Amino acid sequence: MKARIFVTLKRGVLDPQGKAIQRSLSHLGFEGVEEVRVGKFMEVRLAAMGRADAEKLLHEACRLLLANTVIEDFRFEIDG
Amino acid sequence: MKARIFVTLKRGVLDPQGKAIQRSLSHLGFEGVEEVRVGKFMEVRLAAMGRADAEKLLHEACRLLLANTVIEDFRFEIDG
Amino acid sequence: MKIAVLVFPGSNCDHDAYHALRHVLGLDACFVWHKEDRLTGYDAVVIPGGFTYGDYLRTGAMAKLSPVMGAVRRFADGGGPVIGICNGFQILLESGLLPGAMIANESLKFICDYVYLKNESSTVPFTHGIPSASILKIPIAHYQGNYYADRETLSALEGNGQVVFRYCDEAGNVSPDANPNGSVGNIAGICNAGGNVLGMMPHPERCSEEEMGSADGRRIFTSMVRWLEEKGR
Amino acid sequence: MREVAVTPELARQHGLSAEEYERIRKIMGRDPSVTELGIFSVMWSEHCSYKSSRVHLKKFPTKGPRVLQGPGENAGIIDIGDGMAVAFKMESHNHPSYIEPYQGAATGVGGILRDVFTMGARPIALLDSLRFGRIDHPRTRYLVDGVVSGIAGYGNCIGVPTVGGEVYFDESYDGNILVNVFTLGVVRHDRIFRGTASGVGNPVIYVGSKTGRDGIHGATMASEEFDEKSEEKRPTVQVGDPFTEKLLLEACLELMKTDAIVGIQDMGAAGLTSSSFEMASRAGTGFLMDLDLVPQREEKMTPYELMLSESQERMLIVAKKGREDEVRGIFEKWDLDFSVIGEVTGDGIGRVRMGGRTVAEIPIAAVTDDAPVYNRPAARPEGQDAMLRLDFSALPSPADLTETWKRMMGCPEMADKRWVYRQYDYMIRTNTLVLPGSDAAVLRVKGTKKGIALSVDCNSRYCLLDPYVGGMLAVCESARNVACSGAEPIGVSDCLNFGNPEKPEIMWQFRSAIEGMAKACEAFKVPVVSGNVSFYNETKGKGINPTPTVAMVGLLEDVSTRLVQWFRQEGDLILLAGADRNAVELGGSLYLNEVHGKVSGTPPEADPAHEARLCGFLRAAASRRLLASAHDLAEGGLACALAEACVTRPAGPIGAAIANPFPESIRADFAMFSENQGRVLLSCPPDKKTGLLATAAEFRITMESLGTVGGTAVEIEGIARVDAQEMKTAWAGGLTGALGFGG
Ligand SMILES: Nc1ncnc2c1ncn2[C@@H]1O[C@H](COP(=O)(O)OP(=O)(O)O)[C@@H](O)[C@H]1O
Ligand SMILES: [Mg+2]
Repeated sequence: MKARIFVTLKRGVLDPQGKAIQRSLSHLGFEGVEEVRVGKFMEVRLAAMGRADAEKLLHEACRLLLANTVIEDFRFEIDG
Repeated sequence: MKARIFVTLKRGVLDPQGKAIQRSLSHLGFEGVEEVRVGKFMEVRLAAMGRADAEKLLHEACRLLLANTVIEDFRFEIDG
Repeated sequence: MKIAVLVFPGSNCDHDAYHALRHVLGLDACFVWHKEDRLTGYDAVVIPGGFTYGDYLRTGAMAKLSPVMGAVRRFADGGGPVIGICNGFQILLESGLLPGAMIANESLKFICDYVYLKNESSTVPFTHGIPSASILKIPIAHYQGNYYADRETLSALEGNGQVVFRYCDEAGNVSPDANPNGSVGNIAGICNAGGNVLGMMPHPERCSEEEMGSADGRRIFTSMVRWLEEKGR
Repeated sequence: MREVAVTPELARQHGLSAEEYERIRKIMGRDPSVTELGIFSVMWSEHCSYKSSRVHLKKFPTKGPRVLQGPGENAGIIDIGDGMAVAFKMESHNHPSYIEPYQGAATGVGGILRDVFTMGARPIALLDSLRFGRIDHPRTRYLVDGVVSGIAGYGNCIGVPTVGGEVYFDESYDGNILVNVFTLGVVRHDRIFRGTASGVGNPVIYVGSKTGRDGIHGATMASEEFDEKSEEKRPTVQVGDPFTEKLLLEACLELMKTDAIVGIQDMGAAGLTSSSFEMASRAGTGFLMDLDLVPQREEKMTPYELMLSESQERMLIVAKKGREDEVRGIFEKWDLDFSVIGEVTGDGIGRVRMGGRTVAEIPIAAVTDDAPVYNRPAARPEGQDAMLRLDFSALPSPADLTETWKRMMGCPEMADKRWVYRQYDYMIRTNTLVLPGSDAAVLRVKGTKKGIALSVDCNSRYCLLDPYVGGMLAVCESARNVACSGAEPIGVSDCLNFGNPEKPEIMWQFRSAIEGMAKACEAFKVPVVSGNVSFYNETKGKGINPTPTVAMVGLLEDVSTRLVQWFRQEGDLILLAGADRNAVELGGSLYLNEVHGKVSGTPPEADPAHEARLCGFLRAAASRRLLASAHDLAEGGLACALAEACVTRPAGPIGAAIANPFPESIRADFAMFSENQGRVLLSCPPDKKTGLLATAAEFRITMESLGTVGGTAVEIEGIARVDAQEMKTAWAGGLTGALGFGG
């Protein structure tokens, strides 16, 4: 069973990485890129379990460890 | 115009962070998590342009900067 | 002898390299801003450590795009000696001047400490005259020094004797216990096929004076100087 | 823009008392606008106004022949001769670090670095003094990991070495950790800059990062008590950007090589507000600023938000009129935002405009000089005497002293802190000659023969039991630590971490601690030139141990005379300086706490006059090259100092055997761990002994020869003996073991 977790900075929170990336892209001549926000993307392999259990597990895992909810939001997708 | 870029470690390249996360999750008692692979997720705001141009731009940006193709793969989605 | 010390936004070992080269070894070291696109008149190039562009995205990733890196490539193609230290090594990897890539230390911690290196090739400019299998005491300070390369690349490196330094213990044993960051094959430094481009994670510029606790780093710079002198003749 | 109506209730929510709000209305002669209310609230917050602490801070000695800049600027400056000076300051980032340990600690480092380079000094060293809750508290491990990597993440990236600090664990910090960070920089006398906005008509310039809605109310947050809600608050915590700060550092130092600027100040707590008002206040001028010209990261920001934002990595500059383009050029080279946002005026009023309207118009003096000053009631807590009572004879003697000894060395407070400092780049800039692991770090000052020694110390158990004595001892220990490296103590910065000053008991602790520190500083003739006060370190009404951390700066005229704490050489003689101080002093000791689970008793006697002579002796002995090592006796007393001198040796542990300097009559465990102050464990080559004793006599320091370095065991004859390697293992694994971190 597979799942994908997305952890992103809350809006309004400064993203130094994104800022630096956007800068160097425009130095490179990619003017078209107006903003970049960098987040984490996690691919997770889960043992076979009910969908509801998987959701509960991922939600808890994000809350407790994978996301820093003071400055980050998270969401996830579960396959099938 | 919005796009999302996913940068992931190639299969076979070891992922210390993913391993550590998996370990601490099981310490925390999350039994069902068998593997975690950590990648990057970038939300990009683009100036209005044709879809083909956007694809070309993002592909170039990934190849030149956003991904290190020695160890990483990339893919992206463009809205609308 | 004129040595270029490159300065990128976020370089922070540039002054240390400059100090070691100019004030300790008495060489004509000069800072070169990353927007320069020519390196004419220099005998060697040092890419110092630091956190270019904050190490954001990937270490060395944005620095490789600076104009000066084109000049470094041409300088290297012409056989000129180039040494990348720590972040400088990472920049050389990102720019493809050296093969492979860096990932985070196994411990996922920044590590600042003295380590021991075994010198495996005494032919390249930077180890010229340092007997092979010599043991050097040199500090490391990095978060991403865990060298990775795929199997083919590795066997090529090993085959051509491009592995210049390996982490070892005080007695010279290259063992897992002596590996601070998980680097494949305890690799601490490699060179290109031509031997004139060296990348190493440890910091020779930090131990070029006895009072720093080791002066072994100076041996690497003096080798380079000797190599240049002999080549000059 | 619709303006929120300003009510007494809104003022209260801004942390302003009813009286303070009335005072504002009187000053203004009208109701303040919401922006003006915001400005007053941050400027009058404890954090910016020092309203509860000022009357007591005055008691510190702040003058001296070496003082080039005392308190009141962004950092203090001390002359080290040859036209060189050091600028330094310590700051707390306690509350943010508890909410978000990584970013909280990281931005703490960023802030204190700006305080130092804004004076024109190139930062060359950081120290971090850390206090966490019980080591087995569920949150401690997470906080330790986050705080340490946050300090590493910022300090390493910007390239300033973290060369020393402390780590303590105590349940009084369970809900209020302390993260105090110190920075020292070097500056030439003729390159010192200050935060003043003089010269009517001069441009006011904004440089650095753009402004977002970061940490609005951070300054007031740092002045509020905690409750559970704090953890859900909208991100008042900012994200640090060490890369931008590195660019800002280089740009500012490049700018300061020109003579284009008049004054400069970082935008720290209360951001644009405090920098603009404080700079005008120092110069006795006013200013006019147009917020539409402020570089902004987010949309639709209000004047209130722009004035109060605490976005990091920003500076405010007053340049000479006509030199704007020179300044612009430098900041553009470094890819930083630059904007002329206003000008200096002569009427002593701060005017802020936006969208063509005046959004704030306040007399500068009103928010600065006329800020409220409180002499809050202070009263000795009833419980105080009870805490001091302790019946030694009732303490059970440990069955096995060698086990107890190892246990003491392996307890988190005593154990090796390498896991922490190994994550810090403590070598960068190649000045660190004595690395972390000795009593004080020693850095060379390139281009001179001089060295700087640094140590930060505070024993908060002593301060809890007797804040006056504890305050004295914090100064004495830090002075002893730098003196043990061969240096002369020349200046102090401090961070005064206390509970809620509105409580008389807390105010008593605060006042007593300051008076103790001041007394000791006078004995050493060291001025306090900078510092920081952090109040309201309370959770659910429970305050932390009073914790006045002291950062001591020491000077070596010749850095080649520096000393380390560990034994160097088989056959060297071991001596104890201050050996006459041999009555049992176990009150507040580590031994009581660790082995007997007690924090009670009278703390050790403090004798600043003796300590000052001791420091003079150490410096003389070092400069005459009579010593091989010097280690001060602190937590864990003689036994732990001896063991440390054996096991901290980088070349590997070495043995030593000494006699027990205490009278026969004293219980063995007491003799080992009694924490009598003013003692230092020395080692010297045999042929130096006569000279050493003569030097000690000059300074009226009692010395006793205790034994010799060598062998494979650490031994106090007739009491206990432990294999040196075994002792090292206990000490080296103590912290990581207790925290459950891999080696
Ligand atoms: N948080 C820290 N950061 C850097 N170095 C530290 C830290 N904590 C402790 N150290 C270093 O570990 C050594 C031992 O610390 P400590 O026991 O507090 O020394 P002392 O008791 O002599 O003040 C010192 O060199 C100190 O600088
Ligand atoms: Mg201490």
